[in-house]
Amino acid sequence: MSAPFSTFELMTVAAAREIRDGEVVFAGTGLPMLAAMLAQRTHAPGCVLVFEAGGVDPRMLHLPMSVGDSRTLTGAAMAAGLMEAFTYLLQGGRIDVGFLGGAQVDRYGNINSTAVGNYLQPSVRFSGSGGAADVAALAGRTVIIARHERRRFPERVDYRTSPGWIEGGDSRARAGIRGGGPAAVVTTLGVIRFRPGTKEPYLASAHPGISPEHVQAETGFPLDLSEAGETPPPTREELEILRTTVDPEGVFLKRH
Amino acid sequence: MSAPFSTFELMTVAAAREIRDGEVVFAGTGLPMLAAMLAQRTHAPGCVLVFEAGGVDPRMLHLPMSVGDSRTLTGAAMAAGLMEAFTYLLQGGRIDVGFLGGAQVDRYGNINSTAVGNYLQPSVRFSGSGGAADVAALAGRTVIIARHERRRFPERVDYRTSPGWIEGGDSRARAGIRGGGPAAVVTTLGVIRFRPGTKEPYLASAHPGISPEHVQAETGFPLDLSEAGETPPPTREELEILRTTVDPEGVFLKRH
Amino acid sequence: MIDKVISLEEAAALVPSGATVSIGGFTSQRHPTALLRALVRHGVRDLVVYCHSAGSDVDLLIGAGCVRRVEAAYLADGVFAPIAPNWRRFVEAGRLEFEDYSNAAMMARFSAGAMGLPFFPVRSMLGTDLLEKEGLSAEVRRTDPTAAPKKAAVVNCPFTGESVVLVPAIRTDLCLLHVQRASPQGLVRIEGQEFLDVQQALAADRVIVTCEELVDDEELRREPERNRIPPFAVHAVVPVPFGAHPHSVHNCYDYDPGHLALYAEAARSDDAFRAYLERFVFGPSDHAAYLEAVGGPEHLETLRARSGLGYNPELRRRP
Amino acid sequence: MIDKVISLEEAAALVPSGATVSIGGFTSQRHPTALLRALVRHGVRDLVVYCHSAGSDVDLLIGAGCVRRVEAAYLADGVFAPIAPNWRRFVEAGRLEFEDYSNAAMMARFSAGAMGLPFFPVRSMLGTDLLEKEGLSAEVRRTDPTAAPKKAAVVNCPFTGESVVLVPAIRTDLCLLHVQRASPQGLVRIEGQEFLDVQQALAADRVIVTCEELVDDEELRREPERNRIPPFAVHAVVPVPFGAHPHSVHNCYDYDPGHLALYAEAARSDDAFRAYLERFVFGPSDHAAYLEAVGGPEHLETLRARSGLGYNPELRRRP
Repeated sequence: MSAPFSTFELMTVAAAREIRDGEVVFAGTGLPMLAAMLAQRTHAPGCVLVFEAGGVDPRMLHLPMSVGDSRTLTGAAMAAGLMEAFTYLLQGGRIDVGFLGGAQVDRYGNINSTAVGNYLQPSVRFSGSGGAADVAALAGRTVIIARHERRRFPERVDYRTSPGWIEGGDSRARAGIRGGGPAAVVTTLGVIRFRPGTKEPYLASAHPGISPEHVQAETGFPLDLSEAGETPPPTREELEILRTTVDPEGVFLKRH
Repeated sequence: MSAPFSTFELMTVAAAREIRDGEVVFAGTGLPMLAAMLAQRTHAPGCVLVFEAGGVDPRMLHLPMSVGDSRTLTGAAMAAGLMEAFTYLLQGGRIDVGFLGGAQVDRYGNINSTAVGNYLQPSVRFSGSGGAADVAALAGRTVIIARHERRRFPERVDYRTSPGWIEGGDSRARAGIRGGGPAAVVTTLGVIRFRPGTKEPYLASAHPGISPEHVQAETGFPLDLSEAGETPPPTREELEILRTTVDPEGVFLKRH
Repeated sequence: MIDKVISLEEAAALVPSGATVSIGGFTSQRHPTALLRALVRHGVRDLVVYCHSAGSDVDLLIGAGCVRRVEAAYLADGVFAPIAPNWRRFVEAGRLEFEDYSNAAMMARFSAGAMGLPFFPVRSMLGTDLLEKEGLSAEVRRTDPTAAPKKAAVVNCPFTGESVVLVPAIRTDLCLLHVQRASPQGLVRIEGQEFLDVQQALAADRVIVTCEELVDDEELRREPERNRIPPFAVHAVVPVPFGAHPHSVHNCYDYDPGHLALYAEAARSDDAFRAYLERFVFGPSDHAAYLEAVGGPEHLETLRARSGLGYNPELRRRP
Repeated sequence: MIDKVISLEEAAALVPSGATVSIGGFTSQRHPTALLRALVRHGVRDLVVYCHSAGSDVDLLIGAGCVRRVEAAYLADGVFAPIAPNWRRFVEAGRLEFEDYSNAAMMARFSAGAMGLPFFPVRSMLGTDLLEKEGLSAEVRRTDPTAAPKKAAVVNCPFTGESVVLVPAIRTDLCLLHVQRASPQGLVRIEGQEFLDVQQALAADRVIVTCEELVDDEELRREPERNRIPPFAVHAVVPVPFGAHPHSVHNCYDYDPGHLALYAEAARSDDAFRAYLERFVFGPSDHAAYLEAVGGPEHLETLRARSGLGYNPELRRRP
């Protein structure tokens, strides 16, 4: 029997489980930082965190609010800067897994974090790429975290900020991209993965209580549901660590 | 009346006088370091020294043996590295004057510090460029220090390691070089400068006791002697500082 | 000894309307906000602002109408403003010229400027609309000398044949930084992450540094390994304690959650933001009065960093 | 906790014949000479060595017959050897493959390798024979996978039209460094100039660090601003006091004028250098025996750096 948990908690745990012990992780602002901190405290104590603002390999005690936060430096091996993070570490091929968020995610895991509608005068303007486009291109593989609604999961993003599998097949390699591409999209409804070769998306799991058909209904492109299992719920230990150690304030995991 | 002095002392003093107060100076191994230390202790107390190995703006107490020496760090503003020195400072256009040595110097102030004879199996192989080619291309202006013998002052160097005025006229700019080019060649016999426009060399001064004709006889290309004066001798103060403060050991100014 | 210390008002007067300016720091950290508020008070207009990951520093300038164009990768203020609010409003309303790059591309552009190169190569942005779509019109590129002739260029490596993206150098008239400590002679000590401050400084013709504390040059020269900006590249030094508020300064103080929330709310409309500016920028006659307006010494003490951590572990980020 | 500490002999065994290797340090400073002597004893052959400004570190490997090719900008040892003597002899005799670049170009090549770029731009070498003349033959470029396909390429900037030189990235199998302090977990602290050690390390698949002193990881993490190589890039750590002798290590000891003079004299001929190797490399069974052979503790004490200066102000560089 597992304890009750929120969707964000489930997502954080699912994302954390994408990290393997010993990997070097490029974590972005938000749930990725929670996932990385959780992974370090559970199955991947040897994973190394890298932040684009310059923090390298910290042993964080308190959740950072963003990747530039002083909290990313506690016990850190290095306090460097953007040049070191982006060139020596990311582009140098030293990042195993990168975490990305985004306002829109499309069929091939391409992400829009720039604008919806006309680019020059959009209906919604977002923060912009930050390092996301770079992580998407250059990390060994990426994990995407997103809110799952039909308008946020279109066939094609309005603006391709961060490259996923581009148009599927070998289109990513043909675009000249060297890094690995999206391994998983952890959403508010389930976990999507991509077929080797074709890079077509399939539903790997729906979250407890969510039907695969509901996930498809909230998705603007066809999703192979044939292998959809149920996302394993958080363990009591994972929830305990998340709530009491990783984000006791509810900075990202609001509890009210 | 001036005190007796050696040729190297005279050369060091002549080179030091090429530095103006407040300038940023890229100093190479050997007499350039003596010249820069002397200039700081005489007419240019505000000149700033930069060494390619990473020492920036030191207040040196003891003469370094080379540009990587710990002695270039005493009281320094920065202990950086080659990347900072070559990109941010030199290529970034922040160096006013660079000092260069060389085994051969030709009519247009091009320098060979690589090899004499066939490049692949030379009769004499030297140390190689080091940072000299970079300083020659990118400093605001350069001062060259060389031993003056006919075989060392050919019409054309065997190997052009460091660009001077290339083939005269506007050939340097046409080669795509942005930095300033040689202002003076301080030799064991005199000081050579270059005409604006044509970049033809002329003898600005012969050292005391040396005739302009002797300088020409030791030079493998025609030298305009029409304006040759006499190199002003070191002052007692300059000699005193050189001998007791800058190089009391005789590291470069051997006295035996 | 050269003394480069000037007042905040003198520093603001060094920034003319129409200047190209880069601003140091990263999202909610170490921006020279006191200097930016002084610029707003001075009525500076038409700035071309270059940054990478900005927060309510650049957002303030946008909202106050000081900015003609922003070239950036990201504008947000942590959980308080996942999208910088004035930025969002101004772009959606077509009131701002802008150009989007990735953070690595902005890093590359500033590095090129700092290194005396006309471009810098990066491997990212291939296969994205960051390459395909341009914010600046052909007209602007032709007529505005501050605009790069092209957004980027894809070339083949002459050695391997691989596709590489070249991005154009940024050179600015001014770079504005806030750091922990500086000497009157312009030697700068950054604690914690460097962000892109060094490259931004060296890509500028003039660097103005505001600092928490003025210290002796000799003290900073005792650890030359920790100084990354040559003092002769720095033109002016302004001591301004709490000069980055409401943002954080590692080892000095944390960001101010209450003020960031208040800012984010105010910047959602022109009217509310005008009131914010009145209250916190035009109203207070100087930085000391600003610090009073945001809560005074007692409040600021609640932000103080704990030694050994660099931030305040007691800080509550959620109300 | 990972422990990366191994012995000097184990470290030498990690370097196979034929490997591509870069060596840290600069002329007479901070080269990993104890490790290089161990390589010579191990009979390593056919190394392809990449450096910028080397001294009697690379010169020793050349003279001992370990090197197939050197790509470098400069080989000398201060006033003791204005031209590295084995380097000079081997090149003049046609016994060594080599390629000349400037120091900025070697900096650029290592930076490209460290940054994951296939090339790096520089503005120097235009108008010089560094661009016009190649050390490597077309045959070598075609058949040797360690050779770059071209020495360099001149391109026009797509933004400004200016001529810029692109130089090919260096990636090596190994990078060998000597530093002041390192932790068993591979965190490295360099004091004084960094030279090009950081870029050389990150351009390599495996980094072996020898250090004067092994220190606690926690101690080095107290000043993260001073660590420039990520510990996960370092594969092995070897504590070797006086591991750079006869070269200097800032804050630890100075270069050894007597030994450098002796070396320079010996390296002028094959016979004399064979005798040098017998006496100082093959003769001593390990590093401790080497230190005895060069004069023992009493002599080494005369090289000790004075605190606050980083070198020994009493050192006489002229006999």
